[in-house]
Amino acid sequence: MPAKGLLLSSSPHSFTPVSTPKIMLSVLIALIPASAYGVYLYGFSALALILVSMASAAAAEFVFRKLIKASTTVADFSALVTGLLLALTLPPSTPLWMGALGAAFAIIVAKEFFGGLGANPLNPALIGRAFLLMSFPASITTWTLPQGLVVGPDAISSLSLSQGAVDAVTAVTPLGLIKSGKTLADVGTYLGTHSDGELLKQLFLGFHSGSMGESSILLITLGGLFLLGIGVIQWIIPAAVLGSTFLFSWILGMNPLFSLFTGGIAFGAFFMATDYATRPLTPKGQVIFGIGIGLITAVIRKFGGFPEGVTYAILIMNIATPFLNKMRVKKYGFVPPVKPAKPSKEAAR
Amino acid sequence: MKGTLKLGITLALFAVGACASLAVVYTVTKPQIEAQDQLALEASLRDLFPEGEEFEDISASISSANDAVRISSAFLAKRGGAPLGLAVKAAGPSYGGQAVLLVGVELNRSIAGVRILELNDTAGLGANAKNPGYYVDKANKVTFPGQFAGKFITDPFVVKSDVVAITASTITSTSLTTIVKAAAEAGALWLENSALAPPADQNSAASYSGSAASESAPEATGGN
Amino acid sequence: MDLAKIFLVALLVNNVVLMRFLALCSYVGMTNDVGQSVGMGFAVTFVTVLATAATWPIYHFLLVPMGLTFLKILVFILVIASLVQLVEFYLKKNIPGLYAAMGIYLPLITTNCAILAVTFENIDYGYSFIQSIVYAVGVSLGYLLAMVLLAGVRDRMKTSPVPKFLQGTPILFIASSLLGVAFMGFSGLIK
Amino acid sequence: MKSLWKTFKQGIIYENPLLMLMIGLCSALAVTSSVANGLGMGLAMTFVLLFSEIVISIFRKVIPNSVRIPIFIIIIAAFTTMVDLVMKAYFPDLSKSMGVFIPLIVVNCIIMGRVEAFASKQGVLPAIFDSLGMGLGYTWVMVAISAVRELLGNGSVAGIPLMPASFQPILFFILPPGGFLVFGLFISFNIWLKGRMDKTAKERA
Amino acid sequence: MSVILITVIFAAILAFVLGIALGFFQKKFHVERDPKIDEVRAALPGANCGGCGFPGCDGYAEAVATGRALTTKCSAGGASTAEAVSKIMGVDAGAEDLVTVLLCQGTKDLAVSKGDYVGIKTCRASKLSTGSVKACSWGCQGLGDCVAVCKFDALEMGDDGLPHVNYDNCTGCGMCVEECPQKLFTLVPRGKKGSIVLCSNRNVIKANVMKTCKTGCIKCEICVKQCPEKCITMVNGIPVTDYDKCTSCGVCVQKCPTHAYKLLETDVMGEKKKVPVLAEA
Amino acid sequence: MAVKTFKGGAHPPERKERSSALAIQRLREVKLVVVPVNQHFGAPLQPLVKVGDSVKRGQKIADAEGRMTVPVHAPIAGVVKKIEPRTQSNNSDGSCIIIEALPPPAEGQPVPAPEDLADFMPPLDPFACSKEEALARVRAAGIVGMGGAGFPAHVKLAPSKPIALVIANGAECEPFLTIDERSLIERADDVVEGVAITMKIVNAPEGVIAVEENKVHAVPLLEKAIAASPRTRAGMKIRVQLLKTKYPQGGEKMLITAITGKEVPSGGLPMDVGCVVQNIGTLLAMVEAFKEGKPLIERGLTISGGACTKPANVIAPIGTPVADIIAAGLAQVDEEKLGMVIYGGPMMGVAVPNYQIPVQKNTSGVLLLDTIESKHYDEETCIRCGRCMRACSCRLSPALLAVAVESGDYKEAEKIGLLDCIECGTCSFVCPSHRHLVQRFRVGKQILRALKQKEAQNAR
Ligand SMILES: Cc1cc2nc3c(=O)[nH]c(=O)nc-3n(C[C@H](O)[C@H](O)[C@H](O)COP(=O)(O)O)c2cc1C
Ligand SMILES: Cc1cc2nc3c(=O)[nH]c(=O)nc-3n(C[C@H](O)[C@H](O)[C@H](O)COP(=O)(O)O)c2cc1C
Ligand SMILES: Cc1cc2nc3c(=O)[nH]c(=O)nc-3n(C[C@H](O)[C@H](O)[C@H](O)COP(=O)(O)O)c2cc1C
Ligand SMILES: Cc1cc2nc3c(=O)[nH]c(=O)nc-3n(C[C@H](O)[C@H](O)[C@H](O)CO)c2cc1C
Ligand code: SF4
Ligand code: SF4
Ligand code: SF4
Ligand code: SF4
Ligand code: FES
Repeated sequence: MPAKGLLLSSSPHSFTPVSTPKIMLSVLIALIPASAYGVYLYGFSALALILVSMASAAAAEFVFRKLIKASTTVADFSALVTGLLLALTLPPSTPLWMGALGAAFAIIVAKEFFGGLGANPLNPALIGRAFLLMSFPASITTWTLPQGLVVGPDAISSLSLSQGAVDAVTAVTPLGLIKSGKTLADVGTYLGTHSDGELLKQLFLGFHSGSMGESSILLITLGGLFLLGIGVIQWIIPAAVLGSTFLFSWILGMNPLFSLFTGGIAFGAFFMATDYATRPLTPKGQVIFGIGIGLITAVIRKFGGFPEGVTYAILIMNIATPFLNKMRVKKYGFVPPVKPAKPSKEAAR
Repeated sequence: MKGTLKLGITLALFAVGACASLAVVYTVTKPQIEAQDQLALEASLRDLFPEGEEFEDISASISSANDAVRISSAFLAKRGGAPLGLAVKAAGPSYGGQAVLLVGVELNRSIAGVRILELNDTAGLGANAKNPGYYVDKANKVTFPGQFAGKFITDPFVVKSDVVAITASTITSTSLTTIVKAAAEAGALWLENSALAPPADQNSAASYSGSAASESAPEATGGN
Repeated sequence: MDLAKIFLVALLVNNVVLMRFLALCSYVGMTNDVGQSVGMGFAVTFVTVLATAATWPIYHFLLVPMGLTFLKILVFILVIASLVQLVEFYLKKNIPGLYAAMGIYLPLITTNCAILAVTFENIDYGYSFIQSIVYAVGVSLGYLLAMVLLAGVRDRMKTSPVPKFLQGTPILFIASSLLGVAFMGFSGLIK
Repeated sequence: MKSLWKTFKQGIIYENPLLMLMIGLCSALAVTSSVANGLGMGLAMTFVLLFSEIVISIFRKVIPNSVRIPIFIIIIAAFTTMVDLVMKAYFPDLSKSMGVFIPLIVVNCIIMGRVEAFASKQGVLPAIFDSLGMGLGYTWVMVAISAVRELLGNGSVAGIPLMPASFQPILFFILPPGGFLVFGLFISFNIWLKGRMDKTAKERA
Repeated sequence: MSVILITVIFAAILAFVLGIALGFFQKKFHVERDPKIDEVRAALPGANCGGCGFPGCDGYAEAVATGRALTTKCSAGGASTAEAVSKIMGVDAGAEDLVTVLLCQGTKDLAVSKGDYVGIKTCRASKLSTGSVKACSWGCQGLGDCVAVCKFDALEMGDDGLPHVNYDNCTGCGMCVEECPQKLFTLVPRGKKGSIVLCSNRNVIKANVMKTCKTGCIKCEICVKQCPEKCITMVNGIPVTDYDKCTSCGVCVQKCPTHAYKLLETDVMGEKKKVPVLAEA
Repeated sequence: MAVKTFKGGAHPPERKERSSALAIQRLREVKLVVVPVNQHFGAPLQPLVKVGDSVKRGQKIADAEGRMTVPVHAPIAGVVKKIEPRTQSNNSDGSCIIIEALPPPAEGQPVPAPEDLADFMPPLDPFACSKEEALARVRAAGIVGMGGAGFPAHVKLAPSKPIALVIANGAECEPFLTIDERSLIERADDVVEGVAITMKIVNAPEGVIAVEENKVHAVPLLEKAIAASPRTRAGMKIRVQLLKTKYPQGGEKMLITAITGKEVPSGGLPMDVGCVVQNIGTLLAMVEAFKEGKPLIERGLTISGGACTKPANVIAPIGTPVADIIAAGLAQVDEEKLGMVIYGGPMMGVAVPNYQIPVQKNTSGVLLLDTIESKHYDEETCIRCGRCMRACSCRLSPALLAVAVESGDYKEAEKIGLLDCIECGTCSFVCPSHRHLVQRFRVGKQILRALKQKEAQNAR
């Protein structure tokens, strides 16, 4: 009878096969369609941006944790997720060194400084993006045309794109057009479509300039549905984000479908608002979180200094997360503290 | 009560001492401070109208048509008693708060020049507007405010088509353009009202509008 | 400028703490706990408004006519300090309930630079009395907001394995930095 | 003499007002986006601190305890106003870019703290050393922070371009969030430094 | 010149009024309170910076005076203030200078472990889940709850799996005594002389003790019998020295077959202080 | 039949196939038993015997005054060898009465008469006797809840509120364990009888035998037994209820909610919603106590696990060291592979240092896990995935609760339900970061209770 060597531990003694690396890997898989399409649209430079950003994120995490003598955690793939997500929210033409810098900043400052995986109060990838936007606003607001998208010469001149210091390949994103006072019809003209329906279809399928993560709403949604299907994310947040964006865009007088099909809102709803570490844990909190994101996005798009507000909307709601976490579900057998409920009342539920 | 009185007196004594010395410093620095402001303003005015000899303060009689832009003061530049043009100091909102510009208006209602007195926009972005080394037209070394010189108030002021924007700072560009336009218009109106008939005005009012204006702009700049 | 704009700019766009770095001492010191930060926030709001209401007339009706505007700093700080003191005395004796909730924060407020800054800025920006009050409320609620948000983040970090070299105050500043990044989203919102 | 030197040294590192005591932070973040501002602010602060401490230490025996705070405030405010006036008169640009933070020296916790803790209890000479130590401690940190921020955010230090032409300034560092970040790292660095120094001191002992 | 005059008059009036008002209000609204608070308050710099985490110097003074806060929290005042405050508060900290002693020598090598514990790395959790991870139910869990709770850096987890006391740092605050779920610490006056059993095993069956720990007290009572001063008695299964009689002769220490007995002045707090000393046998 | 269940929960691998087909065996030869004096939830007992005393099987050997006490009986006839602390199945040292069996009579010696060996009570008809008599019998028989907690049965059966429903807990949601399943199959009649007795004692109009879907094959047997039972013929309403196979379906709160839709109020008991829940083993013990007058001196348990090369369902005297059951050949263990010994199921059971520890009244199984099965993980930081919150059957927020406990904020922890946690372990099971959530709550509860006690004392 062995006296030594047996394990002693507190129950339970059985564990789920789900693990953090598996979860993160599934997110990477869910992002493959959108990324592949992005590479198809923007070619090698887009691929390079993705790879550099992911590599930089992983390297930053590895080196930082080595330096502070903490356990190595690159193997949980979360840094790769951050790197990939960051790359997908940047303009495909972002200089590679910027991508690398942004990813390193995201991982080190926004994640590791706060204690690493799960401890960061704000979404690292979005902090990375906001950091780059603040630091190099010109580069991060310069967009290129997808390969093969030909915009009519009329469109270009009427939108006077080739002005000033900006060089010729520069494109505008649909939201950028709207922000500079153009109408939906102008966007249609620019993209060479002939009706609103056709325009929305093209936006949904993803043939227009912008970041890789906003190109094809279809592929992003597919990825999101995959995550929903395997239970990595739950439906509350995406539904609340998309629903409230639709609603508030409408209220503020924007075309609601256009609002959903442009910019990072779908991508944000499925992949970034659902980030475990920075979203509220409780269902009620998640509903408010999602609605807040939709509202702030719509307000920034309508009134703000930027064409797109998803990044800041999510970051701002991230800050509210600790408070939203206080909105818990009633625990089993909850008895209102003031007057003890009668059992019969309890039964009604 | 006596103790309280004593406290009051001690406090008063210290206050008197402190304030007296302050007052001394104040009297010494006051002329200098006032001179500073005046100097700065005058330098700008002279910069706009190098030929100006005296600047008459006409702030009381000028007003802005644009609610968002406030005209804080205006000066009529004169040389030998003859009016040269008008310098309008106007303030309006920009990206990072209040921006204050000095806009020179020629008698012919073209813009003599624009000087940025105060701008709190983001360094490296909006603040490029007041950066003398930042050119919106690199080839000709035209700065952002520089591009307004020679423009007629009747010209279009649409940012990104008529006015070159600062990279990634559409808001700053638009705001400043709005202030310039409002100031110039106010100036023009004042000129109108004071019946300072522009010498070359008769034929220009109509013909300077439209596309011809933008072509003539660089020349006008050169002329100044 | 209309009042709503003054208010929103002061509250969000130019948040006193996150964008303008005022009142940092108490921001760092008093955000251990959400309740505490709320108490401090309201106390500051109260005093800021009071201070504005007191200094604005003093400046415009006393210092300006007498040509003593250069005494602004001295007079304002004295007035605020005395005001705080009087309020404290008064609360302690007469409304102990309120004192218990708020009074303990009052002494801290004398040296809260946001309050003094607001009174100066009211003058510098040429605000009217009403505008000044609105501005004061906006700024101090902005302070309250920042306090509460940081308290929330601190709450969140209670059990986080923050690297040793950042534990304590450093991480608070880094957290504030990121809060500031998020608040950049409000920039340009109100032009 | 030795104790005076020690008093002086205290402020520079061990009790550095910004990094260790962590008071008077507002200006440290607000005006450190360029070295010129940081230095200007540091010197202004040192000036006010120095003269306030001197005056208060001279009068410490005649100031009644119960009104000492108002009296301190009066004295500090007077010196602050002087600095403000002088800056306005002779360094108008600097004065403008530091804006409201010059008048705010009056509520800077460092000054009130030192005056209460030190000047009101000690003689003039120690007070001078204390204020110089504290003031310089404040100033060097201001300069250091602003150097880092200016270098990264503008590619220059004290207006002198130091980075290669291809360097693209990282604007983040001169924007408010950058200030918080750099300051946070500075504190952490100082804590580490102090830890090291304590350790070596212990080992030597 | 008139500016100066107006200034002076204005200042005089303003300050005088304020002074009177302050003095008046102070009297009128005076509220009685613990003089100690004022004493502490007087020692604080009055910067009201909030750096201490309390609402102002008054708040902190009250907290210190009522024992809710450490005396070293004021950052604005620095070390000198901390000293002054400690002095005010420290007077009644008790005459005796106590230090802590660990009543267990069951190192990794000497005490048999029951199994490999996996779980929360605290002694309390280990005890709750395994009874005791050592075969001895009274033994040190070795997960350092005591180390974590000591605010003075006086405890350090040794490689041998036992916490080691740094007697230079220990202030006798008793936090470790309170925290240890096995109740293995006891406070004794610093510099106390005499013998002590560094074992807490109360299992009265000798064989059971021997099976679980090589240095456990096996209740052989040799010490009781051999002590020339007859100062040792068994209490609850543990020999207890009567320090009024103990002369530190060391007989018990020498005779104890498992080296559970030790001398406080040498083996515990003295130079030798490495416990336990089995090899010598 | 509609399959009912509750919200939340998890589905750990069942592993019941290893022993679910094995008939229950009885361990006959026992040389020595180690009987813990305290095996119930309540006030401690005093031994009634001394070292050297001879005891008969079924003789009361420990008891105490008081409501929350349940006597302990000698499981075998023999001589008391020692009374000393021994490790019990909860890992604590507790006083145990060690009884050595009488040696088998030597050649030629007379075989002792059964009366000399056993000391049982006379049978009692629960349907004829008064409620008080019945409760006295339940206590006298030393019956405690055999589903885990060891709560005195006579206390549970004397509720202060009217009872509408008696539930026989046949969920057996813990992986590996099959003893209740076997009992349902092999002794369906007795189970029905037990439900009937319980219904009679608490005066309940209805009884339900609840089984999980993975034991659906027991349903026809149970239905047959119900149909055949004289009690149902006499008008008692008893039925079978199928439940979804999900952990912790057998927790009484979940069971009640699944069957009745009601929730036991926080801090309350099943009787607050008019229910009484009894484990299958407890029911059988009651039947024996009335029919045969036999106290609770033996119980059924499953021995299984990966290192158990021959699993078994056995009935063994209380106090039998499990090693002796194995030594008797009823089960086999591969020492090489052995990584962990658990008394109870893998979700709630206690890991112990060896299997020498005796069977107790609440030991429903002993698991000998192999090294692979017993893999445990060091915890990583919480990634805030929220799985624990979705799984918690009590709708608590384990991730947030853990933060509250860890940061020492017990006020908050209590507010968000620390004391409501039933320690089912579902949260720890589903956590991808392997957080030791339940363990944290256990420690936290201990500290919180101590704090509350201190507070109460201070208040006084
Ligand atoms: C998830 C996601 C979030 C984004 N957030 C923002 C944002 O907050 N601000 C922004 O300017 N662009 C954001 N983008 C990119 C914008 O959607 C898009 O590039 C924007 O329309 C560009 O406008 P611009 O050319 O005027 O900068 C985001 C993209 C994605 C995929
Ligand atoms: C930190 C930061 C500072 C900014 N500062 C300015 C500014 O000073 N002026 C401005 O017009 N826009 C500013 N912006 C706004 C962005 O550059 C925004 O993307 C821009 O207004 C988009 O317009 P454009 O790219 O069409 O010019 C700033 C943005 C950020 C993130
Ligand atoms: C998480 C959890 C799971 C349980 N699972 C079972 C089970 O599967 N079978 C069972 O009989 N009792 C189980 N119990 C115990 C029951 O809650 C309840 O105490 C028991 O059925 C009452 O019967 P008893 O008093 O006869 O033991 C479980 C308890 C908990 C907390
Ligand atoms: C559903 C899901 C969404 C995620 N979204 C993000 C994200 O938006 N940004 C990011 O940096 N990491 C994301 N991650 C990766 C990981 O959670 C992130 O690195 C943590 O925020 C680090 O604590 C995501 C992971 C999952 C499972
Ligand atoms: S002495 Fe006590 S608290 Fe310290 S490690 Fe040992 S068991 Fe833990
Ligand atoms: S906790 Fe207190 S008594 Fe224990 S070692 Fe530390 S200082 Fe000494
Ligand atoms: S918190 Fe408690 S009740 Fe909820 S799943 Fe965890 S152990 Fe079970
Ligand atoms: S399941 Fe684990 S990782 Fe997920 S939220 Fe709960 S404790 Fe955190
Ligand atoms: S300097 Fe202390 S609050 Fe601003």
